[in-house]
Amino acid sequence: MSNPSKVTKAEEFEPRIVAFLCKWCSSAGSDLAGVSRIQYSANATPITIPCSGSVSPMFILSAFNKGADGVLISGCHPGDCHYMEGNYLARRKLYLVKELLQFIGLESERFRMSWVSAAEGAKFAEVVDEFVEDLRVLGPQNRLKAKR
Amino acid sequence: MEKILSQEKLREWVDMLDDCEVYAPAFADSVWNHAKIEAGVNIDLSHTNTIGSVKEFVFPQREVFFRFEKKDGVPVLTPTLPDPKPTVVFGVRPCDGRGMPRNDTVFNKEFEDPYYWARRDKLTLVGLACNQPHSPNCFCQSVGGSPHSEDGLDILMTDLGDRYHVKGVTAKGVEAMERGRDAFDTVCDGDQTEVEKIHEASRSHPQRPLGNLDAIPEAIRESFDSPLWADMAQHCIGCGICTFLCPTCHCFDINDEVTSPTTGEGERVRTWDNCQFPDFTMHTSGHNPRADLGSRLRQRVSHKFLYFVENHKTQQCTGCGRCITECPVGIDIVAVLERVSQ
Amino acid sequence: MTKRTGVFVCHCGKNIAATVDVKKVAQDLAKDDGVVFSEDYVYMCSDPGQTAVIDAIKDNDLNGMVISCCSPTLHEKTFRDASELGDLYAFQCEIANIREQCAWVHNDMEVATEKALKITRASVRRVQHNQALEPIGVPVTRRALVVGAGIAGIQAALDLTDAGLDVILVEKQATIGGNMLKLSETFPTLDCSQCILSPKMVSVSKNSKIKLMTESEVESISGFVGNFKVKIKKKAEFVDPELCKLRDDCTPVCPVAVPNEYDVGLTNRRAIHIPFAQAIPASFTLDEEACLGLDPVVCGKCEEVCDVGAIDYDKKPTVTEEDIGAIVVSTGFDLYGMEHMGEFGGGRYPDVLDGLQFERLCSASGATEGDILRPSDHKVPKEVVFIQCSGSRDPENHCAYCSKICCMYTAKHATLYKHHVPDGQAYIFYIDIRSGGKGYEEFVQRSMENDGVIYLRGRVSKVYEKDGKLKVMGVDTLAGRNVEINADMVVLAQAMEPSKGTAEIAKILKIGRDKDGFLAEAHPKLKPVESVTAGIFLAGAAQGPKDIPETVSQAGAAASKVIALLSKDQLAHSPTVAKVRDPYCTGCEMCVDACPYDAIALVDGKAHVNEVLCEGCGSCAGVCVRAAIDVKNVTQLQVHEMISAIMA
Amino acid sequence: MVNVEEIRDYAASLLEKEEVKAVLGFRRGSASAFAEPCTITDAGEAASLVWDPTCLNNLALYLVKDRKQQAAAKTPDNRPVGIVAKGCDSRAVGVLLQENFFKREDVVVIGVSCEGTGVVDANKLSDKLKGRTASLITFSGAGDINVSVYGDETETAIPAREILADRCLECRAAAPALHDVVFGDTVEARDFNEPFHAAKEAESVSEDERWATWEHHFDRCLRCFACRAVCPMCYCPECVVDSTTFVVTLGTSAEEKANRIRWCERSANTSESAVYHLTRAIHLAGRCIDCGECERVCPVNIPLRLLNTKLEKEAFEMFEYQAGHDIEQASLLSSFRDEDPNSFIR
Repeated sequence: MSNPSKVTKAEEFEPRIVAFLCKWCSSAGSDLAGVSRIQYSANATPITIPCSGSVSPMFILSAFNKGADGVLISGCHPGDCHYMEGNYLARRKLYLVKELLQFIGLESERFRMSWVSAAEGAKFAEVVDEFVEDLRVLGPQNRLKAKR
Repeated sequence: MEKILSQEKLREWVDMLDDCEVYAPAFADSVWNHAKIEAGVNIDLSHTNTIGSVKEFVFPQREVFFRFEKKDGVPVLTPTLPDPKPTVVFGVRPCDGRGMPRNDTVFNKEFEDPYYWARRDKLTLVGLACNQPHSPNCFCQSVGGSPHSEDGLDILMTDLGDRYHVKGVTAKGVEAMERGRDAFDTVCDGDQTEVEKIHEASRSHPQRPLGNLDAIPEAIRESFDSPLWADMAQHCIGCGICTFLCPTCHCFDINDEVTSPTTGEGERVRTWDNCQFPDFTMHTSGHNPRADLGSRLRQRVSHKFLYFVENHKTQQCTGCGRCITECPVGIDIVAVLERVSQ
Repeated sequence: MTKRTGVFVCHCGKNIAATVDVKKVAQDLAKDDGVVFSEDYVYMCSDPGQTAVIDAIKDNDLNGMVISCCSPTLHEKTFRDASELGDLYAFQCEIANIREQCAWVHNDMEVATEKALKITRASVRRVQHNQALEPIGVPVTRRALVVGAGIAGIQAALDLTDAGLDVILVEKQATIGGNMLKLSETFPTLDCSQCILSPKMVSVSKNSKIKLMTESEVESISGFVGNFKVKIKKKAEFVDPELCKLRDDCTPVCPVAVPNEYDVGLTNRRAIHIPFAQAIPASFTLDEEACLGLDPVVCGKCEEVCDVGAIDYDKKPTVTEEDIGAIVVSTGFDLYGMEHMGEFGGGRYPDVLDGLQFERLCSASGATEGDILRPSDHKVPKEVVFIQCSGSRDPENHCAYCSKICCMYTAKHATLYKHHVPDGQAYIFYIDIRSGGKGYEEFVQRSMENDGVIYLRGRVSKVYEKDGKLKVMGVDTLAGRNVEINADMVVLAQAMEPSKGTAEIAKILKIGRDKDGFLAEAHPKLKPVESVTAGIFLAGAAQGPKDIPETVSQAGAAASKVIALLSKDQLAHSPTVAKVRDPYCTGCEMCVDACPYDAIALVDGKAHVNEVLCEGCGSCAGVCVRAAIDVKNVTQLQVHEMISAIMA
Repeated sequence: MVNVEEIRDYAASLLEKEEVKAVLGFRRGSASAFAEPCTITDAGEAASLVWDPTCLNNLALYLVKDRKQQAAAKTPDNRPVGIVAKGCDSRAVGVLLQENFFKREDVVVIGVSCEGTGVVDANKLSDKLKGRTASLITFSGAGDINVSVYGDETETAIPAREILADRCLECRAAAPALHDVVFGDTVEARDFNEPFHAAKEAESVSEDERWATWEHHFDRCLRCFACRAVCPMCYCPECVVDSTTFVVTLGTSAEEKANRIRWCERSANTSESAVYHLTRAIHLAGRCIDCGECERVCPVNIPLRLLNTKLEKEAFEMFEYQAGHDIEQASLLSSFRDEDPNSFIR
C-alpha cells in the first residue's frame, strides 16, 4: 500500500486530489472499500455528487485553480447509471474537458476519470493509489494553480 | 541636458542601467508591446505604438492592497505596499507621455494613492518623438499635444536616422543619462538644426482634426439627452478594449479575493474596471443608471472631453488613437466628437 | 448571513477513533467560520448520541448540522430524524463520511485526521448553503407490477391482491409457473411440485385483480417510486385464448417439431402447442420463430383446421403503457449451460443430464410418465452417478459461488431414483454437503441410510463414453483412491445462474446486479428484498440461488414491502430536485435534452422543472452553460465551497 | 464573383416591402481599412453596403443584441431583421435557432458565399507590415490582395492565402447553407488548408511547449472581455466567469447577490485568465461555429480560436457533430452515443 505513513520522508511530495464520486456507484464503491478495510492513499478527498453527469467542467477548473494536483471523477459503468444516462453525458463532456486541458498543456495525468461500481471497492482503492503514484512522479501542479 | 546617441550605443546605455528593470517595445504576437529587456537582447525602436500604454507601469491591472486573515477570531490585516525596482521604459510615444501627468492628477488629487506613487517614483520614461504619425488615427496635435511633446516624459529621444538626439527633460531623466554618460556624444549645431527640421516636419503631417476644442464640452453637455449616443453606440459590444488600452483611463474595481472560506484568508485587490462594462454602474438594487451602451459611450466621451476639462482644465485624451484602431466594430471617438459638435 | 452550524464527530466506538483523532477534528472545526458548536461523541447513533443532537440544536439555536460519522447510506435518515426532533429541518443536516471513506481505509492517524477534517469541513461549507427543504408529497398509483411468474412472482402477486392491490403479472413464457412447474417432487417432504403449484396458478387466473400478461416483456420504464410508467411488449397473440377451445385439432397438422422447453428438450413439441396440459392461461400458442412463416401460402394448416377461428396470422405485437406504483422483480434462474461441462460430457452424451432434465424423467407429467429411462435407448439405468457442484464453487473455470440447493436436490434425485429403480445404484460425488434447513439434514441422512446412496467425497475429473457406458473417472478423497464407475446415466447438479435476460431487465429497470449477475439487493443484511432503486423489490432466485421455501418467503416479504409502500396516500419525494434560476435561463433546451426523466419542459420560454418527475440527478446542471439550473442542496455554489474548503 | 449591387438591391427591396425592420450589413468606416458593421433601416442607405474580404464581423451578434433589446423594451419591435451572412455567420444563426434564441421567421438571412476566398486576418497583415497600419485594402482578380500602408504610398500585392484568416483557409462551408437568399457560388475545391489545420499544428508539439505557449497567452490577457462580448453565442444574461455581467431582478435575494460564485477572480493573472478562457471554450463546445471573432478582436492577439476549434475538431471526429449545421439536433453536450470514446476512462 502506498499509504503515506510516518516513515515516508518529510520531503516526499503528497499530491492533493479532489475526487468527485457519484452517490450511487463510486461513493458506494468507496464505502465498500471501507467495509472491506482495503487500505489506500489518503491523498484524495471525496466530494459526493448525485451523478457524474452533474459534474460541471467548472468543478474541475476550479479544483485546479485552487491548487489540486489531480482531479478524479468517478461514476457508474456505462449502462449502470442510476439515472440511466448521466454517465454517458459525463463521458462526452469530460472527454472534451480532458482534451482541452491537454491542449493547453496541463499534464495529461492530472485529470482522471473512472467507472467504479458499488461492488468495486478494490478497484476504487486501486484507482486512487495509481493516481497518487502517477502524481507523485509529476510533482506539484503549478500550471493552473492560482499564484497568490 | 542634450546628447547624441549613436544607434549602436543604445544598447551600451541600457546596459549601464543595470540596477533597473528596462522595458522597450518589441514586436511579438503580431503586435508591438512593452517587453522586459534582458541582457544582450537587441532593442528595436522602429515601433509604431505599443498596444498597451505606459499606465500599466504605475497602475497595473492587479494591485494587492493588503492581505487579510482571521487569527483567533480577530481579523488581521497585512499591508502590501509595492516596492519595485527602478524601472526605465524606452520608446514611449509622446501621446503616452502626455497621459502620465493626467494620471498623476487623478491619483494625487484628493488622496495620494500610495500604490500608484510607489511605482511612479521609481519610473523613468524615455520618450521617442514620432517623425511621422504611425497610424491614420493619430490626433495628438488635435488635443493640444505634438509628435515631440516632452510633457510627462523624463527623456525625449528623436530619431535622426543613424543616431538619436537625446534630451533630458526632468532631473530623473538627466540622472539616467548621467549613468550612461560614456555612451553619449555631444550635440553639434548641425544636429540641433536637424532635430528642429524633423520636429517641424512631423508637425506638418495632416492629422484627424477635432475643430475647436473649447467648444466641445458645451456640445457634449447639450447632447446629453440626444438619441445620437444610442445611434453611435449601436454596434458597440461593450468590451473593455477602448478603456483598457487608453493611456488615461484609470477606473478600477476593488475585490476581496478569498482563498479560504474556512479561515477567511485572502487579499484585497484593485483591478482595472471599465465604464463600458454592464455592471460598472449597477446598484445593489439591480438599478443601473447607465443600462444601455449609448449612455456608456456618452460617459466615456464626456469624462474625457467634458468632466475632466471641468475639473482639471485639460482633456483626458492625448490622441493616441488606440481606442479607434482597436475597436472591434469601428467606433471612432474623433467621428463621435465630430457628430456631437454638429 | 452565516449559518449557526453544529458539528458532531462520532468515534464509532473505536471504528473511527482508532485512526482519526476525533477530538482534534472537533476542536479544529470549532474555530471555523459559522461553526458555533463542535463536539465528539462515542456513538452518535445511540440514543444518548441522538439526544445530544437534539439538545445541541435547541441549546445553541443551530440552523445547520453536520454529523461526521459513517456513510450516509447508514445513518443519514437517523440524524435527519433526530434533527427534526430538535426542530431543525431534516435537510439542514448533512453527513460527513469519515468512516468508510477515511478511518477504515487509512492507518496513519495524522493523515487520516487531516483527511477527516477536510471531509467534515467541506460538509460544513455545504450546509452553510443548504435550504430548509421539505419532502415533496407525491400521489401514489396503487397498482403493482410483478415481472416473472414463477413461484416467486405468483406468490407475490397473490399476496399483493390479498391486500387489495391491483397487479400486473408479466411473464415471458407462454405459461406461468416457471421452473417449479418442471419439478417432480420437492425436498424434503417429497410432495408433488405441480400439486402444490397448480392451485396457485389457477388462483392467479381466477383472480380479477391480476392482469396476467404472458409472452410479454418489460420494454421500458420511466417515472419513479409510486408513479412508474412501464411499457410492456406482448408478442403477437396468433391464437386468441378466448376463442381457443383446447380441442387440439391444430397440433396434429403442424409440420414443425422443435424441442419442448417444458420438458427441457427431452421431448419435442409443434410450432403450435400448449406448453403443458394445465398451462395458465389455458390456451394454445403459436411459436413465431418455429412456425414456417405465418404465411398461408407456405403452410397455414393450423388456421385451416381451427373451426373456431382462433388463429390469426396477421396479429402484431402490442405495446401497452401501464401506470405502476411499485415493482417486484422475480425473473428466476436458469441452469448453467451443459455445454460448459465438456469434461463431464455435458451437451455431448444424451445420457448426461442436468438436474431439471432428471426432474422431467421422474415427473409423472414428463415424457416417460415418471419412468426413469435413458434418453438414448429408453433402458432403465442401473448405475447413476450424480455430480454435485457442477459449475459451482469453481472460480477459475465456472461460477465462484455455491448454488445452495444442489446438495438437497441431488439427495432428492438419488432418493427418487432409488424409489423408481430399487435395484439400481446411485452414487453422488460431492465436495461438501450443505443441508442447512428444516428437515434437510435428516433427508440427506435418509437417502444414505434408507436408500443406500453412495456418497463419494471428491471431484470427478472426466466422463466419457465407452462400450455403451459412461465412464466416470473420479477421486474419493476420504478413501484416498481413484474411483472409476461404469454408469448408465450421469446427472449434473448444474449451478444456478440468473435467468437469461436478467442483465437486460436490470438495465431497463436501472437496478444493479452483483458480480455474479444476480440482481443486487440494496443492503445484504438490512435491505435484502429492496433493489437500489426505490419502489423496485426483488424476489426469488433472480436475487441469488435459493430453494422454494426461501423463495416464497422472499416473495411474501417483497409483497409486504410493496403493500406498505402503496398503503400511503402520498409518497415523500426527495426535495433535492432541480431548480431553475429564471433570470439566467434563455430557454436553449439543453437541460430538456439532457434530462433522463423528461422532467423539464419550456414554459414561457424558460425551463421549468416538474418536481415530481425530477430525481435530482443534476444532468441538467451539468450541461447548462449559464448555470441557470441547480439541484437543491447540491448547488454549484455548494460544490464550489466544498472544493475551496478541501483545497484551503 | 459576388456582385455587391445584388446585395444592395435585395436589402433595399426587403426594406421597401417592409419585410424587415432593418438590415445588418457592412459599410466603409472612418476607423480603418476594414469594413464596419452597419444597421440600415432605410432602403436609401442600402447603397452604402459593401462586400469584400474586409467584411470581418459576424453580424449575428447584432441579432442577439436586437432580441435582448426588444425583450427589455416597453414596446418591443419584434419585426424580422435581415442579416448579411457569410457561411460561418449563417451557422451562428443556426445555433441561435437551435437554442431557441429566436425563431426562423425573425430573421432573413442574406447569405453571401465567400466563394474561393475568405476574410483578411488583421494579425497576419500586421505581421507582414510589422505593426504598421493598412490604409487601403483592395483585391485583384489574381488571388492577390493589394495593401497600401499608411504613410507609404506604394501598394503591395500579397497572395491571398498568406493573409486570409486561418478559419477561412480551413473552412468547409464557405457558402451559407442556412439562408433565404444566397449570393455568390458554392466553390467546392477551395484548395487551402485541411479542416482544423491550425489546431492540429498546435497540438502536435510537446506538452511543455503547449503549456509554455498558453501560459504566455493567458499571462497577457487583459480581461477586457472583448472575446466574450463579440461572440454571438455568449448571450448568457450573466457570464459565469466574466464578472462584468450581473443579473439582478426584483426577485434576487440578498443572499443570492452575496453568494455569486467566483469561479475565477477578476484579476488578470495567468491562473484566473486560464479559468476564464477554458470555461469559455468548454461552454462553446458544440456551439462555436468558427467565425473567429474572439481571436480577431483580441487586442493582444491571443489565438483564442484554437481553443474552440480544438473542441470542434473533437466534436467532429469523435461525435460526428458540427455546430450550426442542423437546427433540429440535440446539442453536443446534452446528447451521447453508446460508442462515444470510453477508453480514456479507467
